[in-house]
Amino acid sequence: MRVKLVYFAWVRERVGRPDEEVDLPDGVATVADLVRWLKGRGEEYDYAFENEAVVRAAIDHSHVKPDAAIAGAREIAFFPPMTGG
Amino acid sequence: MRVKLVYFAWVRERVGRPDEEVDLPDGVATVADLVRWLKGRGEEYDYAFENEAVVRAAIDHSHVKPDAAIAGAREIAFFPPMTGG
Amino acid sequence: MTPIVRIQAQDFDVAAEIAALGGGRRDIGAVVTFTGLCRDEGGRLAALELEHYPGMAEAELGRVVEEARARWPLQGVTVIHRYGRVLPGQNIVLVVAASAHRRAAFEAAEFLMDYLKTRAPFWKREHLTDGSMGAWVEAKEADDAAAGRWAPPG
Amino acid sequence: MTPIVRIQAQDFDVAAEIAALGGGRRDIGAVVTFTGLCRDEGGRLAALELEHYPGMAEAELGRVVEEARARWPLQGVTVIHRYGRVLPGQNIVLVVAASAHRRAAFEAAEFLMDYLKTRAPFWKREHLTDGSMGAWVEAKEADDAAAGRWAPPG
Repeated sequence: MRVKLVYFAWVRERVGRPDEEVDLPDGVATVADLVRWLKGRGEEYDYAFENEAVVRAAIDHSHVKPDAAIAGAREIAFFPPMTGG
Repeated sequence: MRVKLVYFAWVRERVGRPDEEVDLPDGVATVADLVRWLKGRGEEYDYAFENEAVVRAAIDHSHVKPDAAIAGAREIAFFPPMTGG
Repeated sequence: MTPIVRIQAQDFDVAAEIAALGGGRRDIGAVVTFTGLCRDEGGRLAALELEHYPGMAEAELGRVVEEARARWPLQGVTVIHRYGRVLPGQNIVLVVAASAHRRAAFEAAEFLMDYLKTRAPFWKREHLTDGSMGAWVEAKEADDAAAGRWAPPG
Repeated sequence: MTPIVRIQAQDFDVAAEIAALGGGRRDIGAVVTFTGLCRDEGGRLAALELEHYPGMAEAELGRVVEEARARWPLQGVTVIHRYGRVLPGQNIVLVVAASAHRRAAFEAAEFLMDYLKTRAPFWKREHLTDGSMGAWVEAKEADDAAAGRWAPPG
């Protein structure tokens, strides 16, 4: 499955890029699976997700929990807790 | 004791004047006494104060309860519940 | 900080009042405004006539403002209440509360409106679109209840 | 009623937004505005840099607005959030809620701010007056608690 990943704020800084396209292996079914898979790709991802519980995720512009299925997703975002307003 | 009385909204309309100066006899010590005394003066006052519990009072620009002493008052106001805002 | 309390016949400009209250300060984080307007009540109402008690209106609004300042850390507060004839769609009352944080600004503005409704000596009378003089607006029990939910300062 | 949701770099004009939302209506009784401003944090802060997630920011603010409309009888609602560099004393966010009665307008405005704080994809970074790049602002637990006090719609 091919999907676009986007990163914001310090997650973006730690990963070292604002976005990327990735090809996911079959076992990667949920957001939590995706995070685990990314952490295996290099230390920048390990650093970005060092405290997994803190990083939030969205699929196609909607907030999701770690157990959310990613099948059919076009764009998956990772970012810190929001501080707008 | 000489004091100025002022009336507002439908209390003013029922009494038939916006204000007046009155000389109070010695027994009139509280706002409730004053209302009783006024009701003895004529039917316009009887009409204005027909439901005493509804009419509010202020002494020298501060809200007061019926048992408030009126000694030293310069201006006593009577008016309906407020509807500003 | 000098609170602004005004009783006036003319309309007010919300943006100008926010600007006057901010006045170049850089420590304000939150400004809440409340504007109360005259409704046409489904076309029944031609205007509201607002009677007030000059002198006491200023004094009472001043006391309500001081009570708000004692309860919340406000950096600015403005209360403006109009009197006289007000047409549907026009402004009646403005409350502005500024603070470092939003909760204080929201609470203070709501407190000011709740207290003002039940304590400021203003009375509304309706003028109807059929040309007749309507009734004096009756006070709402809901307004007393709203004012009552603010416990005395601790 | 068409809600207004805008994400923009430029500043906004509170008075113009109130006027746009009112738009000659005569049935609005209460308008509450909330303006969030950049504080200088005692002189420490030179600016805030606001990063956002284009597309999702609009979508999420739209969802928050729809939730407010489902909960309160609103006659108008506007949410404007800036991005980019904002200086102390300048505006960051505007919420406007209009209703026939004040309680609904106050509650909706406060709800919109509480929800927006924890759900709208914006992130603040500090630029300091000593010329250095400051830290990303940390989310506050108090904001989660504030959003949590609004029970799910009944």
